[in-house]
Amino acid sequence: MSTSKVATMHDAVADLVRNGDTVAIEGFTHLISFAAGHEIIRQRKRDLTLARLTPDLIYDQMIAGGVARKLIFSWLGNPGVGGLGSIRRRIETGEPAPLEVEEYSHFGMVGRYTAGAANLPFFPIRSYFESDLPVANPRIREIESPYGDGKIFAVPPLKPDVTIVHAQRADAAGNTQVWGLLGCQKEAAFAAERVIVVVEELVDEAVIRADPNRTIIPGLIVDAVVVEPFGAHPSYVQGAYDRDNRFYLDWDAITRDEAATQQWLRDWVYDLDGRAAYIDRLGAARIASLKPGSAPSGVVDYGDYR
Amino acid sequence: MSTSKVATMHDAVADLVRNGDTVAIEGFTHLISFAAGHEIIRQRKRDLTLARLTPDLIYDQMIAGGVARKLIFSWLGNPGVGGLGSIRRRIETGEPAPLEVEEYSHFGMVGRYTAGAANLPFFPIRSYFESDLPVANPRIREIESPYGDGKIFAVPPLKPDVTIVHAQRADAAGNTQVWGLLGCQKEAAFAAERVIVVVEELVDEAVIRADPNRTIIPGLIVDAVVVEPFGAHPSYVQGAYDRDNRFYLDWDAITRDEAATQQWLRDWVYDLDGRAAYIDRLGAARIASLKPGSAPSGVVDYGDYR
Amino acid sequence: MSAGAREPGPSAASATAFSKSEMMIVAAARELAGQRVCFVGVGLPNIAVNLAQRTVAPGLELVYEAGVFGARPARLPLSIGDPTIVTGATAVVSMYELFSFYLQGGLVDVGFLGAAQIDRRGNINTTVIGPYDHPTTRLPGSGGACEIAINARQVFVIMRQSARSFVEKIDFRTSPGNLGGAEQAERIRREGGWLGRGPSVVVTDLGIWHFGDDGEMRLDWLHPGATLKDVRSTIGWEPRIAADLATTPAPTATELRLIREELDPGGVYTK
Amino acid sequence: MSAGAREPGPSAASATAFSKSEMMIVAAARELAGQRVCFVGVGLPNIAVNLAQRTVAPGLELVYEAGVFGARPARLPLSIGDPTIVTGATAVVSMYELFSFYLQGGLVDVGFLGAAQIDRRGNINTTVIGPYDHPTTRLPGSGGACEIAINARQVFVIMRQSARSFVEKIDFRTSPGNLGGAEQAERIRREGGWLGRGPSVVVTDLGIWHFGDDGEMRLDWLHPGATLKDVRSTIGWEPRIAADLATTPAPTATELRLIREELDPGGVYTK
Repeated sequence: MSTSKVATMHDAVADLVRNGDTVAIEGFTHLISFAAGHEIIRQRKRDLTLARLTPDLIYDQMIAGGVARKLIFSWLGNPGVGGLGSIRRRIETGEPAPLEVEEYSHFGMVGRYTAGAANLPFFPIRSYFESDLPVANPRIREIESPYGDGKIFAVPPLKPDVTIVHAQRADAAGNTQVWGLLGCQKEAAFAAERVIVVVEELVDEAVIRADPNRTIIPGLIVDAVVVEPFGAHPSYVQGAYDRDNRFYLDWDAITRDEAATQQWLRDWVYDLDGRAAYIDRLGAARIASLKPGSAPSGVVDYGDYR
Repeated sequence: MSTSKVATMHDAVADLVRNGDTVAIEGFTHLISFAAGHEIIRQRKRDLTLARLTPDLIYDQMIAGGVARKLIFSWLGNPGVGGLGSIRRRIETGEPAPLEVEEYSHFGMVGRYTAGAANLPFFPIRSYFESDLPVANPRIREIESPYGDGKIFAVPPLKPDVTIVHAQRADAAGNTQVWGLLGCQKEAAFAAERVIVVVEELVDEAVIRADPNRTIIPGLIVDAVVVEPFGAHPSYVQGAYDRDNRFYLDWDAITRDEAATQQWLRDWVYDLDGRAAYIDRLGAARIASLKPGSAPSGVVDYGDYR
Repeated sequence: MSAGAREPGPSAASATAFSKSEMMIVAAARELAGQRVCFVGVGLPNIAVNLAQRTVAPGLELVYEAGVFGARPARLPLSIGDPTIVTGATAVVSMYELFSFYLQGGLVDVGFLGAAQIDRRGNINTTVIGPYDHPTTRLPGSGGACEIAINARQVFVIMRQSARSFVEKIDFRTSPGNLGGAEQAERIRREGGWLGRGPSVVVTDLGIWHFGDDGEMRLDWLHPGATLKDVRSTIGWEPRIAADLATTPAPTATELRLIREELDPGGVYTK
Repeated sequence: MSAGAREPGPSAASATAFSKSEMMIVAAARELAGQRVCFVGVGLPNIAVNLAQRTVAPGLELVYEAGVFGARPARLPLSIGDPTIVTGATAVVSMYELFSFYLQGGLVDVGFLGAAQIDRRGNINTTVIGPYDHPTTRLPGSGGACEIAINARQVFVIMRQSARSFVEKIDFRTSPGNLGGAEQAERIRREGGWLGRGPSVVVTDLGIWHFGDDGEMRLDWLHPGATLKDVRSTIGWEPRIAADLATTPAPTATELRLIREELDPGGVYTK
């Protein structure tokens, strides 16, 4: 009844990410698909428009790898640590090439994905009043309430060509479940033309069907399921591993220096053939150090009705 | 740290539902708080505006009980069975008193609660084109996209004075969890000035905190928690009991006849002092017949991070 | 079963007696062959879709407006919010999400509607008989029908035929069909950014109607036992009849067994 | 600690040495006494709010824009999306829901912001230094700050003072404060239906500023060890100083222990 969509990361990226695409790798601090970002660098995709609320280290690496011509975002930084050098250099100096930017607030970006997912021509939000953001970005527009009670603001739909999300688990048909922070992965996935789901664990359909309220993305809109344990490192997966904060701190020195950044890409992306080699290189001790204690959810009963 | 909000149904309704209020008892086929509706009838509240997507048996009973002057809704019927006589008589004949109606589609009602919850002056939906609904209800308005790509429709915010929802469980602070159909209880609760949560089971805060993704309403917006097992009968509670379909079928004959309806209200509402007496009258055998088999959700691990 | 792919006459199994409602449900279920995602309404659509999932469309994904995607009901759901559609489903979501992302987002291939009144172009009334402010009969209203008619890729209608239901002019247009004709409807759909292409089939207790290029319904199949006289006496306009009108293959033994034993053992919908 | 409810001078415990950052965090935490729901930003706000929850505001509910309400972090969260804010929280929701229902819906009492530049009326820049199209320094941007400034009931700012950050004119207004003055700001808030009343306090490494009736900030408290000369040399306008300027009570031993042993043992924020 459901065909398997399980693919390797190489094949999923090769088949579904095309030069010139608008690509959204979403996940707000949680479940960031570094594995997919690295594969996009490795396959030397070009002229991408990268969309994401928080460009984070993964987009700094991708932009250093030369895959992008444009960035759509709402907060640019290494959270809790500092800046993203490769992106800042492109914006501040235009070197090695200019980077076009299209900028919103967090809620504006969430609204954009929501409008894209819901086939709405705009999404209204009560933000941007007296801010210079609508001046810097004329796609943020005023809209008059049809009830005569004043103006608010609108953002336009964002419909990525490809959305990529990392999740705790999915079945082979792409039915995907997440717990912990949900970010705006659901909206970004429904808004997209194509969807790649990368998971820690492939599970039987029965596991998904036993708890349907946890499903955030239905297989209906998923094109490929990639099984890539630890694929979100150095970000984290609730219940599976912690954020590798040492990496975020280390990145601060690397990203300030173009040569060091390129060397890092060679060592950790170009010279490796995939995620397994990356994990191997990271080492078992480091992986083990990120394992949390256990905090089980408890069980609820859906009831068997026949 | 959190004060208990646990109250009896009598006190919650006496304190929080006032004559003239707009009241929303939400729950789409699932988790309908018949217990709260009956208490509102018993306390002879008057001049209420009743809002609900599907008025259902409970609003038929409340309107027969004379509590309402107006109905805001999107689908009027006894689902899968037939009509709602008390409401239809009020609309068709104006007897015993006219009933004002304000009518939307389901998505329009959901959009109204959403705008109310999100402090938006309107909610945009791609519906109502070429329908007579905006003619019948001028509060459904056209709105022009600020991106020059045409018109869609808007519905105005709905902010009930009181929203009442039934749920599987809550803690004493009102943190409320639901599984199975979610309807639009979350939106209706966030949109309201006051919120009453009626639960099958009062649980320790630790049960809620063990699975925070299941929380649909935070205690922050809850004014009273009423513990009322089987309080949703004859509707159902996922995992706890089934819909009592015999009651829905029986209601079809009762609601066609004003005298039979008033007799039913005497027997099952006015002459009883609360829900416990109703359940007692229903009988243990009938209650037992509604118990489903078991279908456990499985457990997920949130991880203990320190 | 499209008009272009007609089967030979009734099989041997059709010798079994069946009711008009059973024929209607079977015919509606067969129309779902090849469809992927179906938005299920209460009542007759519910049983037709559940029959299709057990026969011609085993891969059919059922969407219930109550917030369920990929339902696998273990029994015939008593309502569109029956707990049996939740247990074992692929996803359970809020109604906001169901209507926003699944329906309005364009993921529903077929929306299945009932109607109290329909006109020759598939415009539907489920709101009132008589004037809106002083109705002679107050009907249930839109529910999700108005948005299904606009946003589902195509719309199937299932309803019994009668002079009161198949009318020249509906009293209230709850859900748009082909409006005043296909040309006008297509222009308005394009300008309004609708994802739906409107009604494609109406299945009744007498036959199966498809919509022609001009947006008017045409009788392509007549159910066994029904006559053109029955059709004309239960319709408020001069109906268009296909030149190659054929007889709907009768329900098979399997279809009847599924309805009678699994889906509606009480005969609530199929009497 | 409001300007109208001043405590006596430093307690005995304040003899302990402390850094300017520690004083700033402690002062910010104390301002949260009596508040119920706080929207927590990354960095300094994060540690200040976590300190407040352990001292003056044990009932404080923490809202993280990542989608958490009622967090009970077991350790200082490394980022606003740290898994420790999820485990044991009251509710975890999508960002759509967090921004729509909690923030825009008016449930947040205090939004806590940082800033790269601020002007005398609390207008904030976190976007660029220099022109937007060719910035000399590209800053992180709004994140949720723009909507927090408009929708949180009041806004607290925490930032270090310097001639580059406390400026006569900010290069880009990311998040509105009291605009050109309180009168204009109040009119615009009313007309726009804002639920927020704007900035109420700015806590720096030198002192505590509150906003006067005309919407301009006024130094009410000077931290121990800081001088008015320090204040004037780190600000781009002639600052307004309270006639009854007082000295901020120094951090208590308990506050310092919580910061050093529990919240920031590595000294990342408090060096």
